[in-house]
Amino acid sequence: MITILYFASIREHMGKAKETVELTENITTVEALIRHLSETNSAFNQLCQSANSPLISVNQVFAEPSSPIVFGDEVGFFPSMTGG
Amino acid sequence: MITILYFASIREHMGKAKETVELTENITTVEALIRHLSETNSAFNQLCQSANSPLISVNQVFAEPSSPIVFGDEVGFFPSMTGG
Amino acid sequence: MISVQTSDFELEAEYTSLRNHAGDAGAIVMFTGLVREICTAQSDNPGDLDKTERLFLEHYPGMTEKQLEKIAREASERWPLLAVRIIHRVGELFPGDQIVLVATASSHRQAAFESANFIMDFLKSRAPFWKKQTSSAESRWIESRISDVDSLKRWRE
Amino acid sequence: MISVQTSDFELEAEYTSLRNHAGDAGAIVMFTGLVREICTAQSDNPGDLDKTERLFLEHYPGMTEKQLEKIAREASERWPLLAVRIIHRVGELFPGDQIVLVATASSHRQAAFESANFIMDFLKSRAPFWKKQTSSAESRWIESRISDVDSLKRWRE
Repeated sequence: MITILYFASIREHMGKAKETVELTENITTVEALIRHLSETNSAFNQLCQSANSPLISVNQVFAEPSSPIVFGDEVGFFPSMTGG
Repeated sequence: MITILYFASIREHMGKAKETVELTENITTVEALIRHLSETNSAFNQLCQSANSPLISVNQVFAEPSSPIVFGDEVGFFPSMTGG
Repeated sequence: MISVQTSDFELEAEYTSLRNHAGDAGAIVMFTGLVREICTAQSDNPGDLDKTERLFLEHYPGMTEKQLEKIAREASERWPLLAVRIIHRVGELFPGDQIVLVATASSHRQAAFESANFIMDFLKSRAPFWKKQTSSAESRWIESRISDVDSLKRWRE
Repeated sequence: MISVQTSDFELEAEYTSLRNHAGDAGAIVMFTGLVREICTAQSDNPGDLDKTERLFLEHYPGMTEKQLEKIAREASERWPLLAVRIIHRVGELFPGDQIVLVATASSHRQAAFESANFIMDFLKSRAPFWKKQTSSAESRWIESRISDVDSLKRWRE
């Protein structure tokens, strides 16, 4: 099982801040997780088709589509940041 | 008559902070004033021969050797500045 | 050294603490970011804008602190800093409120200036903060400006 | 806006005043210069140095204020500033003491950073201040550094 967190406009779009997802044996990378979420959740699918694709973190560190995902990971999806 | 001010290391070298000088008709520029002071004051002459020639102001504005001098002017001689 | 907080901060207290911790510092730079009523960050078209009534700052607890620590560490590796302080506020803020403080102390002036500027550039687009602006007309998430992303490029060697 | 004074200054009071006068400012940069015990300004050879016991700051009353006003005016012409504050202390100072404050407020971060840096560069070598350092070994006038004069060249366009 992994934890997924959504932030800011993506949190509002998804209608939730957090969810947990069971890891099947084919979900081993961020890319595979995104494919899985797109297939099972139309709001997430919409997000991936938009011009501004979300930024991704794994265990609170910026991640790439190829980054590995393992049991217990915390994955964040968020829009581009506007601090300062 | 004009007022001459000396600052910092130049004040110490000259042994005075201030003096007044009568303007003769050939002292019409900073350059002429420097020539006059060099001829009449050996400490000033020494100063002009040193590697770090003094900076000059006329009426509290940076001046050049060619800047004019008139009755009542305030002329400053000082070393390079070290504020901040 | 790093704080993410809803509460306001006192500049003098931070300055005093920095002076006490910075040993023989010759230069302290303190940058404060304030909430603007007219916020051009949301758009480059000034005709678009209406006045900010309030700002809501969301962040990613845990990741934010890690990123701020990382930014402070990077600055300390690039410049000879004697102290670094970063405070970023979150939650609801109003025009004129302090949002962010970046303070650096160094023996040398340029190191203090450049490192504070560097940290601000990274805060703008590499730390997980998001601003939602509420005006009389609407509430909307502020989008990151291309110029903020471009500013980062200055620091790549 | 410009002060040349023997007395110390309070950062918080200056900051509050700047915030009150700067309208819808988004960015405030405050630079503070402190007296260092180990002062490399006198020489580029660290072997030469001994510890500063005190510093005496001489200036040219009248001309100093004019130059500071000019520097502040030039900064305001180059950057869209909402407020500028310069305080330079004179007289006898000790290690750790505040010497100088340069504070700028603007809508934009880069304008605040760059203008404060610009003012400091000009203060270093275009305002009639002179520092005499007293250490255990001797008293001597600090000489201007070539790097300070070079820094000025950045701002020529």
